[in-house]
Amino acid sequence: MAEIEMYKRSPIEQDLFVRRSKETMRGQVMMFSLMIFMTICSFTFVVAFQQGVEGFTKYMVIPVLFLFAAVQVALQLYYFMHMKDKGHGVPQMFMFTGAVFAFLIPLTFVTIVWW
Amino acid sequence: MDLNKKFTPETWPEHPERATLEAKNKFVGFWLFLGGETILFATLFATYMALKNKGPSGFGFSTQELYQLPLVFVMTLLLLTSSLTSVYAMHHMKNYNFKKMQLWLAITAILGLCFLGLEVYEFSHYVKEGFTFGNSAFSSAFFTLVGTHGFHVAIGLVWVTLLIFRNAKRGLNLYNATKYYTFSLYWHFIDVVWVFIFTVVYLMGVIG
Amino acid sequence: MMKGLKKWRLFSLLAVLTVFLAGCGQQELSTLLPAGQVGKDQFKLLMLSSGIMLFVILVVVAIYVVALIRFRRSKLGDDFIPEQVEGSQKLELIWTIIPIILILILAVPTVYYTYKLGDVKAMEEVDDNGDAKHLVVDVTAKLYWWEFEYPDLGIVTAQELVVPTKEKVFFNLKAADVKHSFWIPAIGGKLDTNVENLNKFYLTFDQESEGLKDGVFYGKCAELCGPSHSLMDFKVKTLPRDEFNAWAKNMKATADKTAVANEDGKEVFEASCIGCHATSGAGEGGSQGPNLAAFGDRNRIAGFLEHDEEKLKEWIKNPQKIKPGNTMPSFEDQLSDQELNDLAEYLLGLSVEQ
Amino acid sequence: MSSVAQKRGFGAALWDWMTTVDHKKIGILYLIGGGFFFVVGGIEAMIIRLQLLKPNNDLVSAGLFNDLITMHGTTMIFLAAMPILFGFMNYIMPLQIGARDVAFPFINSLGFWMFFFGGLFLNISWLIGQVPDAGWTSYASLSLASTGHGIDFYAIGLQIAGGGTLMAGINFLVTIINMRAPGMTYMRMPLFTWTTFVASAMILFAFPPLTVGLFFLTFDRMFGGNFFDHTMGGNTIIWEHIFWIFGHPEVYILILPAFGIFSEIFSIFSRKRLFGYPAMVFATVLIGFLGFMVWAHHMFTVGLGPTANAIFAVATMAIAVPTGVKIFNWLLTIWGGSISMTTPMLYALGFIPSFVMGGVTGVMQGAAPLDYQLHDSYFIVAHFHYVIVGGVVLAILAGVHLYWPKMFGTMLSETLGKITFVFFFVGFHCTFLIQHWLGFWGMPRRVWTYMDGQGWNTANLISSIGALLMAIGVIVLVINIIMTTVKNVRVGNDPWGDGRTLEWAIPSPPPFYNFTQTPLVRGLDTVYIEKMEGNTTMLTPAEPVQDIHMPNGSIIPFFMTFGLFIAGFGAMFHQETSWGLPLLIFGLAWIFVSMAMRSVKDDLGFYVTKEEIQRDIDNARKGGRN
Ligand code: HEA
Ligand code: HEA
Ligand code: HEC
Ligand code: CUA
Ligand SMILES: [Cu+2]
Repeated sequence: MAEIEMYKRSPIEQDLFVRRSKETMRGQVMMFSLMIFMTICSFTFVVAFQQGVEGFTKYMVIPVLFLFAAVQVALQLYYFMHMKDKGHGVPQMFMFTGAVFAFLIPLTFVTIVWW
Repeated sequence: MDLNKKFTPETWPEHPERATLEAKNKFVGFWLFLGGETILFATLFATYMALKNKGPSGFGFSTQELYQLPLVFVMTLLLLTSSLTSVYAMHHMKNYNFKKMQLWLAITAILGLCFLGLEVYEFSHYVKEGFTFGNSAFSSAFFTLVGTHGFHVAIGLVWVTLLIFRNAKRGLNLYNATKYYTFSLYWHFIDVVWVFIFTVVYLMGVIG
Repeated sequence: MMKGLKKWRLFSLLAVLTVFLAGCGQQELSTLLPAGQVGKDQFKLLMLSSGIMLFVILVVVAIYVVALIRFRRSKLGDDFIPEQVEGSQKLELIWTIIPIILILILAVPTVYYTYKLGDVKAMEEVDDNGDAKHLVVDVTAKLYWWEFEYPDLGIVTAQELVVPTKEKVFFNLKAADVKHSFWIPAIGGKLDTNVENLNKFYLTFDQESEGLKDGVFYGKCAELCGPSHSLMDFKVKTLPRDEFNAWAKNMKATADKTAVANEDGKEVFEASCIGCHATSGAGEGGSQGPNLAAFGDRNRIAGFLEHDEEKLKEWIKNPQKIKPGNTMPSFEDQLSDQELNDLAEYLLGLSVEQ
Repeated sequence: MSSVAQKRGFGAALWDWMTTVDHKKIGILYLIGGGFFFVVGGIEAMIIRLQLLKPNNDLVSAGLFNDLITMHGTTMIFLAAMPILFGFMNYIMPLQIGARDVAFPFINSLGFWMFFFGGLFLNISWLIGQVPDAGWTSYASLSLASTGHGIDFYAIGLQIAGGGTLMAGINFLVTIINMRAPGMTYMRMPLFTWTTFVASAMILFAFPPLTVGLFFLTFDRMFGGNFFDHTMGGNTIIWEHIFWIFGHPEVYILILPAFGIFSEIFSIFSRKRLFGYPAMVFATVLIGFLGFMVWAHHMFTVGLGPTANAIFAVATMAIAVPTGVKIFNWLLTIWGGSISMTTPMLYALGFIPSFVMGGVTGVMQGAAPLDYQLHDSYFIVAHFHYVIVGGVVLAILAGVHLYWPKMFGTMLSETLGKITFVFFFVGFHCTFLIQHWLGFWGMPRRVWTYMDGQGWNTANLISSIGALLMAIGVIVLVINIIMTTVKNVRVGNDPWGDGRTLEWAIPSPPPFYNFTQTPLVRGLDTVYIEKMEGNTTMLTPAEPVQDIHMPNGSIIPFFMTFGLFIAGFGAMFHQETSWGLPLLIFGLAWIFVSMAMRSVKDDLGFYVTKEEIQRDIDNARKGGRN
């Protein structure tokens, strides 16, 4: 294997690099807050449903739960795991395919294992 | 590849986790592995959903009575937070700040350990109530699904501990940067699975 | 050339046809000689799909043979370098579209028959008196025998299914131990008997079994269920409706039948066998061994043995040797020869037909 | 290399093979292991056919017969066909893309040993006399009811072998994604590489469900689980779904590499570029994807209801379209070519009608209402042997003849090769064609014996005779291999004279680092392009001669797998013996220690120096190597 070449960033480049990475980090924290928020919402909705609060029916809560879960997963994958970044074409393709099958399998199990 | 090559924050590559061919291989390979894990958990989830609340005649447990949301909520917060701390660790890894990275990883591990402790507590609580692995199809499916997740957490803990100690003296290099990075991917993936567990198993379980 | 090809085609078609006709198998168990609406529907599908498939094979083989004749290196010379063709969109479109059309031709009847054969709504229909309109049979598959219960008639048989001809007969299928599968090849396709749910379907029997080689249609277990899976045969007797009604009445009457072929045999039977085997055809299913009320009328013992005294005695002596893994214990050491003889006579005398 | 090994003696050579991480050696190991199990499975098949030779036969007992069919199916699919294909993938694919090794040499070796020990584990059941007997599908109600440890061997053995397969799959994927030589774009990859890629992707998604299913089975049988016990709320249909979610993709995992081998052969021996290459690639990917959408066609008679049956029926039939595209593209490849009737080409030509016949019967089974008649009858047996033997096994035999000179530097006898072909091909049709009619005539599959008087006697006799012919064919092949090895006539880089892809541009067998210089790929069939331009080395290098980095060998994969093997026995006997549980724990600890050893000891590989390589190049120029 050829050795990788060392490239020394100039002070300005380094500065930019650090600033960018800080910004990215700030974005991550934002996403984290969003995730926490959604988690709290999910739990609250379910508790509300339990308490019989008006409006919180099964048909309202369940889709919302799944929506939040899906968004959270997307955030984890795209932000925390950097799937949105360049050089992630292969991971994206395989995770997508995986997700399609992962959706199908439970779907068939709940529809055709129960007659 | 030379382990002893010394870097400075200025010479540290922008994507240390995939700077060499070996690293790229590990990086892609690990993602593929996660793709396979997705299907593994999907099958476990599917089975759980099909067997939920199924037991022998006169079976006395149901998801509604069994699960305790406060505990699950705390566990969720712990794991989610540990996800953020590992993001911090990777942030410092990319900035070639070894000490801070190790620190954040240690925090991640501690949070993970707390999570695992609560899970062990939860399981032992169920067992005490008589809800054991062998008492119904439901319990088998539940313990297998949630237990497999817990097992993954445990593996992650061992992995990160080994990484922290093994490299404590050596510092960051292009050989172990990938290892740290794949660990963080793994850890996030565990979190992804947990998001579905608390939604599908616990919250949906409570709704019924 | 063209003429030769045509002749060859005609010849091969004829050859295939003769193979088909000579190869239809035996009336009592061949899917190629269907004796019921379900089987006939499936046979139609078989003919349609075979036609399509034969066409596909012929096209492929035709191209293939011509290519082989024309483009051999021995003919073209060793130095010949063919043109490096990349492909042809037109051709590729053709062989995408034609198969799609063929598939569609097959898919439409497939879907139609899937729904048609899966339609069991009529099962629950009742007439004005609240009686079921159609005959329903509950089939329970066990290691390695079949129990047939007629819930509306209050009778039970085993090993031999008796049904009226020319009407829909509905089936409830389940397994008592491990999974089996219920298949009467000449009448129509199979359905599994699962352990955890009831499967429902219907069959029609268009032909009376009277004239067949053994006087019955053959039924098979089509799911591996243990060592004696291959011996888990059953027989189907089809009768015109009025004869069926008479049979059902006689079955019901076995409950208080007094005529016995051998009194001693009856005693032995009541001492050793009654725990598992009933001799009355009235009642419900669920017993440990096959109902023997109509045993004398069967043409097989345990589904596959010759129906004679010798085999019967052999069976009672050591059923495990004959049908490994079945649940009937051996009586070799318990019963004397005399007792066996009595028993056999008694059993062979159990009949509803005389 | 080989001369060095000889000098070092047997022990050292053995050690060399046990620790090797060279993809070529591992490929050969796969071929040997798979070949061994093919003979085992073949002998089981012969006994099956002998038992069914005549009605009421009692050559084997009913229980033993079930053991035989189960082990025949399991062995052939998991331990023979797949590993042999892996052998080719391992050996050929990196050469085709111009790589020095696979992405994870260590894991490659681990994968092989897991397959091997898993297979060993499964077959040890014969020694203990408690053999899996619930069919290769092991449907849950029967597999839970089965007594003894037979099914335990199945569950644990397949778990170990399956783990190895999954690793191999990921390894091939990463190799193809990351290690292609410069210029080797995706749309320039040889078709065998493409099919390896898609088959590996299918492995990645199909094997985790199998893993889960086998764990459920293990739990239910050995650790008090209740997944499939309906009295405890379990559901046996779940097993059927999980098995076929894995099982159907599995059959395409088998056939796709076979398609790849044939694509190479058609192109080489017609001296023609593959017709419609992009369509071939697209069809391969589409088959891979659709392969996951049709599993319930194995369950039409389970009672899923008309809607599910209809959907899966139509989805199943759809697969005929991309497969047809492939068939016609092959036909058009030979059309207008210059067909040379070598042994590999004979197999390829035999494959086309055989596979089409098997494929179209598959579509017939896909018509759900018709499948109600055909399911679990001999028609099914006929179908899948037509696609498997007529597709996969013919491809394997073709591949053996095609790549033998590349792997061992000596050519198998063409005459004996053709004799093998004739026996095998005639025997194959003789065995399985007639079974279609047996199915129509009402003969269920998996029957130990059959009564006289059902009209099945002659057909079964014919079928058994055919099996005998196949066996003769295989024996001739074995003789061929022995004779060839003894004679050992060396051949050059491109023994067939018409090689088109990179593997034919390097010595036979290739040096352990494969390419002296990483080649530059200038198009599809790059070696053919070079040849046409009169380049005698058949390669354009992409880099100067320089040091080559190679991985170190390691015994740890062998050790780790051995730990698994031990743990397997522990798990199996933990209920009735006192030593079971300790053994299980010991085995797991063993694995853990091996793993820790691996992760603590950095494996940085070694360098082959520029000078050594230059020496090899010079030697080759002088004709020393050829
Ligand atoms: C290599 C393995 C392999 C391959 C490639 C296939 C290919 C196919 N198989 Fe097969 N199959 C098995 C191995 C394989 N199968 C095995 C092992 C079993 C039994 C398992 C068990 O129960 O033990 C089985 C069982 C099986 C069943 C279940 C039967 C039952 O148990 O009831 C079905 C049902 O739909 C089926 C369908 C198909 C179809 C539609 C294809 C298609 O992919 C075929 C496509 C190919 C063609 C159609 C030919 C070429 C196409 C053309 C020339 C174009 C024009 C064609 C038309 C318009 C039709 N297979
Ligand atoms: C890759 C898969 C594969 C392959 C290659 C084969 C190959 C063969 N199979 Fe197959 N078979 C299956 C997969 C396969 N099979 C599966 C999955 C099942 C279903 C199991 C189940 O129901 O659960 C099955 C079931 C099955 C049955 C049905 C059993 C039943 O339902 O009761 C039969 C019966 O004829 C059969 C026959 C054969 C024959 C004759 C061959 C022949 O092609 C074999 C040819 C090979 C040889 C003949 C080897 C010859 C070698 C020697 C004789 C030794 C010589 C050695 C030296 C000189 C050293 N097989
Ligand atoms: C433990 C239960 C049990 C006992 C006791 C038992 N049997 Fe059976 N018997 C069975 C079962 C189960 C079968 C079905 C076996 C099969 O076909 O696989 C059977 C089958 C038969 C058959 C064949 C039935 C048919 O439909 O063809 C006859 C005849 C028979 N038993 C006679 C007897 C006699 C006589 C005795 C007493 C001496 C007896 N059995 C005692 C369980 C029992
Ligand atoms: Cu019952 Cu096979
Ligand atoms: Cu399939």
